[in-house]
Amino acid sequence: MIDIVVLFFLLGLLAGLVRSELKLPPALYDSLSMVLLLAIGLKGGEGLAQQSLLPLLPQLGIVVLLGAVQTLIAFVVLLSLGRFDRVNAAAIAAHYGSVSVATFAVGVNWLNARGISFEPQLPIFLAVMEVPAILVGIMLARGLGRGTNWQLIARESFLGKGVVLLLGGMAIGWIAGPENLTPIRPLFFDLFKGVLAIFLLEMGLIVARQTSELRRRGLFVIAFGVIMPGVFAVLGIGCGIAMGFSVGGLTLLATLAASASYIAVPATMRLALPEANPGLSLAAVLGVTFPFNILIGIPIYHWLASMLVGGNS
Amino acid sequence: MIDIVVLFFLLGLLAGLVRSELKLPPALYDSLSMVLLLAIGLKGGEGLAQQSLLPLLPQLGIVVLLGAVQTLIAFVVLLSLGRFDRVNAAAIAAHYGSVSVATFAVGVNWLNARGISFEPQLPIFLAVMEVPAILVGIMLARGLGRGTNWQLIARESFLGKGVVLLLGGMAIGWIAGPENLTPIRPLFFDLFKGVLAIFLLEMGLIVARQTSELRRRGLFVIAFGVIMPGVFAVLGIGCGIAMGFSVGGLTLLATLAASASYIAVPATMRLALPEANPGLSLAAVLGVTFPFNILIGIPIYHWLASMLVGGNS
Amino acid sequence: MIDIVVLFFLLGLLAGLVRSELKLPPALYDSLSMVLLLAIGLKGGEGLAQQSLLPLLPQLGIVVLLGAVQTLIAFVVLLSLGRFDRVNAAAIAAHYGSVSVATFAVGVNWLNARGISFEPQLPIFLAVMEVPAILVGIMLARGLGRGTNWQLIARESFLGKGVVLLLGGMAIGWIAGPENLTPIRPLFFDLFKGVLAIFLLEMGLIVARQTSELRRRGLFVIAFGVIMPGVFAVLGIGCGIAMGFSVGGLTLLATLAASASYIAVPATMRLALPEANPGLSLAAVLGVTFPFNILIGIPIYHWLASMLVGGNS
Amino acid sequence: MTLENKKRVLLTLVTEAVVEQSLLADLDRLGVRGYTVSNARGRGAHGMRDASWDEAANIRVEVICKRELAEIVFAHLRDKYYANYAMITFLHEIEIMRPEKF
Amino acid sequence: MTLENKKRVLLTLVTEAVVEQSLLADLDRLGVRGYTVSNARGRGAHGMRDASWDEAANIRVEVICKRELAEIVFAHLRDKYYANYAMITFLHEIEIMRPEKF
Amino acid sequence: MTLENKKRVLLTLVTEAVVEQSLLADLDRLGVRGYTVSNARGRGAHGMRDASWDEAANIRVEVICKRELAEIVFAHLRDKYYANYAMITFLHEIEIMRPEKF
Ligand SMILES: Nc1ncnc2c1ncn2[C@@H]1O[C@H](COP(=O)(O)O)[C@@H](O)[C@H]1O
Ligand SMILES: Nc1ncnc2c1ncn2[C@@H]1O[C@H](COP(=O)(O)O)[C@@H](O)[C@H]1O
Ligand SMILES: Nc1ncnc2c1ncn2[C@@H]1O[C@H](COP(=O)(O)O)[C@@H](O)[C@H]1O
Ligand code: NA
Ligand code: NA
Ligand code: NA
Repeated sequence: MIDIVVLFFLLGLLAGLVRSELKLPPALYDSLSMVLLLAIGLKGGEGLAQQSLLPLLPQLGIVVLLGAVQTLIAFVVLLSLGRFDRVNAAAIAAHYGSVSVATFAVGVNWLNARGISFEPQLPIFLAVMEVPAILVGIMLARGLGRGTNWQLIARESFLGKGVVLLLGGMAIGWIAGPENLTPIRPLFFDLFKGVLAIFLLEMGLIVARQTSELRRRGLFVIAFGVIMPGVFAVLGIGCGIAMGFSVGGLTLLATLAASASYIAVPATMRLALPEANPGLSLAAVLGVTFPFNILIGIPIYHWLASMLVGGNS
Repeated sequence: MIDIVVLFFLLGLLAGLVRSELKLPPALYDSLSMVLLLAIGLKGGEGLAQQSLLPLLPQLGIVVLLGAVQTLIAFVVLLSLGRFDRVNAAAIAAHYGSVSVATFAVGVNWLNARGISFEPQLPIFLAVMEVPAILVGIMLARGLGRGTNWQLIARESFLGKGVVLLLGGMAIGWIAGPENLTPIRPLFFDLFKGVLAIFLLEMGLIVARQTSELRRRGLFVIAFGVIMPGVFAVLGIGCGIAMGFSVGGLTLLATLAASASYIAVPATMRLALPEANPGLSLAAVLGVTFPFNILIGIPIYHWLASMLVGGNS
Repeated sequence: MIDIVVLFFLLGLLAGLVRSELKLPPALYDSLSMVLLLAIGLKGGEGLAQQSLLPLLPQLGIVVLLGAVQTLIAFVVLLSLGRFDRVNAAAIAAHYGSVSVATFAVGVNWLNARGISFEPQLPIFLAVMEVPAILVGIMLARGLGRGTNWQLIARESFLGKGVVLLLGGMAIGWIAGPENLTPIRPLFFDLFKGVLAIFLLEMGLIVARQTSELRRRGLFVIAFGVIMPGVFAVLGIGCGIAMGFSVGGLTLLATLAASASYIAVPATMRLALPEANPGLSLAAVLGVTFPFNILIGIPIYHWLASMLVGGNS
Repeated sequence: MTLENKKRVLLTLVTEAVVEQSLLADLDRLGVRGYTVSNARGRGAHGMRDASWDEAANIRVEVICKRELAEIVFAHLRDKYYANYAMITFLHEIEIMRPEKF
Repeated sequence: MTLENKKRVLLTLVTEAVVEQSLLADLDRLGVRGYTVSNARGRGAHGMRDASWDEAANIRVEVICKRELAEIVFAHLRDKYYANYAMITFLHEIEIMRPEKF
Repeated sequence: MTLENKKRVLLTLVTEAVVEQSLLADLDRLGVRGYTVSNARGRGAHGMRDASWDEAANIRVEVICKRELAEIVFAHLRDKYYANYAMITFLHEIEIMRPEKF
């Protein structure tokens, strides 16, 4: 059975495609995404409180590298096979080297629904992997330093809403520990799936808006948006195996690697690489990769992970 | 005892009448109404999943007819007794032939609070009955086809927010079935009454704004706004008996018939019949009929239904 | 352990101080504050339903007097020690004579988390103590009647959002009684702490904005913002002892007295005493007193109350 | 330094939010190259419209174009909307930089 | 086709949101026939007002009227608000269509 | 009673919300004394920007200043933003009351 939260995504998509009047208040979308980010962070922090943090450092190095390598690969593919100009190739590559919170949340939900556990540091990876792709992307387009306002970019990247809420939630969860989280559990944990459902309804509406752009862009963008995540998922599983992760952790890391950013990266690229066409990246990321990942990708990545590690927990 | 959610309505009404500073953010109102629509739909779909859909088709025919007939009756009354001009009579009639989600939600809550069950297809009726009155109303004012942008009207009617969320929710509830709904129950079902309470607080504020208009309109509007719903409730119960409904189902169908639209219809009429005075319809619908239904009407309709069918479940 | 909701405040504060991009939609802030006010009111009304209301009247007189006396004391201190001009002294004094809902909510949460009960009339005090300081403050600045639009001020004070929701919630809780509140408990009571947590996150962001103003204002404002609440807390405990309150009630009344308004009073003062500098009051209230109370003040007030009354419940 | 600015007119209208879609479609059809819309509230001959809910909300629409086109738009608005909708329209001359855009 | 447009002035003011009620009541009293209000933020002599919360929000008010009335309004705003509130005011001529409305 | 009004120009620009911070910093640097910002949506050469999400939102910025400064701002906007961002700019003369403010 398809997960119920994904049904909400399909409802939004359908409503958008038939051009219904359905619109969610932007304040609701922002509020829901805030609750999701905090909830993911709190949950992760709660888990981390029960283990030592030291082994995490090398792991963070690995996922930072993973994000950078993904950006490079995507750049080369877009430049050579896609025949994009340097700046557009770099901008799109940065989206794919980075990550998507919504995709991650659907992955978490998919595992939870099946009772599959995962390593608590995954939310940290989510926060950490947002940034390196942005920096690599800008360097690929501009080279080092020339005319780039690095200070602005650093602020946008490290102090963006997503990073602050995720890491802040983790810190709170870590400091408080499981017991002290009890009073806020009804809001952040019990409502998580309902919140995710409404959030995905809106995502469906947003994705539907990409179709006209997508139609203009032709086959390459569609192929890229499907195949690239597949490749990156395998890379992600590879890294996860190197870190000794469980099947759940491998699935989520694959999902992270396969996901592409549609919030932090577009906003930063618009300022850092204004000549890049934002419609191009969003058509690929939202129009192809996001739906692919949540509809088909995640189960495949899980199946792959189970194959490679054996066992299904 | 008066239901607690109705106390919130009275609080809003009072706050509005004394011109307090109380205002709810419009985004909150929109968000709450979205949750209510989805919840009602999900609940209905869950029920439908447990029965065959075929017998529904003739029932849909009956309620579509019910909406059309209501519009006709109201039109004749307004034209002859009310001495309204053709266009205003048609516009107001369309409001009364259509339905109100808020009234329906209060009815659902009233039955739930008393442990009275009702047929799961009622939410479909709610979605279906929104539209026919609009079409009949426009035809009454304009005749067939002359200068009416039917395409625009169709879009406004069939793809409006209310219809999409109700039917979408039903589809999801139907596909998912009771068990798969569990994870989103805390948001959509456990919070239902709290959400309805805050929603009705805002409704109270909105109703309070109608009083000055109402004062100007005199007795006929008030009488019409109270008597017409009573008549329609009886019509609704008649239809319900023809379909073999339980007392709960009869009560809700009476409530639907008695209720008058204050969202979908006003917006469509403003475009389709711009000469009609929107203040007039809203004064009757919001200033009289809505409060009458939720304060007095629903218990009366239930009493009537019990009388006519015997038994109280 | 520091309370978890306070951790959210610190997260917001930190995010604001490092100038992160984090911003909450204003509609969310308004919605959360509405839920908090209603929840506090409902809880209080529920408690009142179980006791006689008559003994309350003299208590209300006492707390009205308390608010007025606090305003006078603050005024004299600001005029003599702080060397503020008459109007600014009066305006700031009015903030401190009035009360803060957010501080009260943190106090309620602090007591709940420790299983300490308190008198159900405290929320009434919260509503009642908002107003007298405003009137006294205006009179201190202007004398009686000269050129003040008292009608406008009365509306702003008595029909403000906070008062209406608190008293309205209490009325509903009182009329409905514990049993009838059950259906709305999941929203108003189970989510209370989660709602408070997100609300305090935003408060942290708001407080962070006061730092530059604060730096300009120097030491007196900081000292005033810390010492004045301490003094008022003792006054509050005194009044509470006179009314025979429990330790929980004393703690909350001390918290109320120590708290300073940052919503109702600033808005009214801007209209009633336009020459007063609003930045000055807000720097003291938000930049100093609010964080002091929720981080350090409340535990101290509780300790004081336990010392004076003996026992710790 | 003096930039060479060209003249156009800025046509502004304030009307009921409910007609937004229909109005913008009209503008497109009349050949307008662009427009800017923002939310508004206000008071006028049709009473207070305080945006407290959808029915009572206004929009404020601005169109930069040549005077001839503005007069066509004006005439269309007069014929289609003046009688039944809360609406005001006005225009004035402005200086623009990229004449090919407007 | 040329429409016969008449001249009026458009008076615009930007000020603190907190005075909205009081300001609009003043406009009514001074005999203004209508006004349009929208939310705004900005910077000026009173520092940054970024609408991050109610106290820091601005409104932008537009009034179309005859020049004589505009000057009366101007004078009133100057006397009542300039000293203590963040406020700017300006005006310019516009062409309107239905002179009886303004 | 006639108030003595002075002339200034009002420079208005509509552009993508994403550049707000960067644009306002530029205005500060160019010596502008104040500005007013409001949210907007619209259509133009860069297609429909309906504010349905952050990437598709516009802002409308107004600056009152002397003509010379306005031309400097115009030139800066042209050089930095015209090529890659959805943006329109225009200006017209206005009458103001407190010349020291602008
Ligand atoms: N004199 C005026 N000055 C500025 N705005 C106005 C004026 N009259 C009307 N408006 C605006 O135009 C809308 C419709 O006007 P009306 O059709 O006169 O009700 C009002 O709700 C106001 O927002
Ligand atoms: N030169 C200017 N151009 C445009 N808007 C301005 C200007 N100066 C001030 N404003 C607006 O008017 C408000 C109040 O101005 P002030 O009283 O100078 O602080 C500011 O918050 C801005 O929104
Ligand atoms: N002719 C016009 N009249 C009014 N606003 C316009 C016009 N053209 C463009 N705009 C506004 O300026 C924004 C950017 O324009 P553009 O760069 O042409 O896409 C649009 O999204 C509109 O909000
Ligand atoms: Na990725
Ligand atoms: Na009906
Ligand atoms: Na106080």
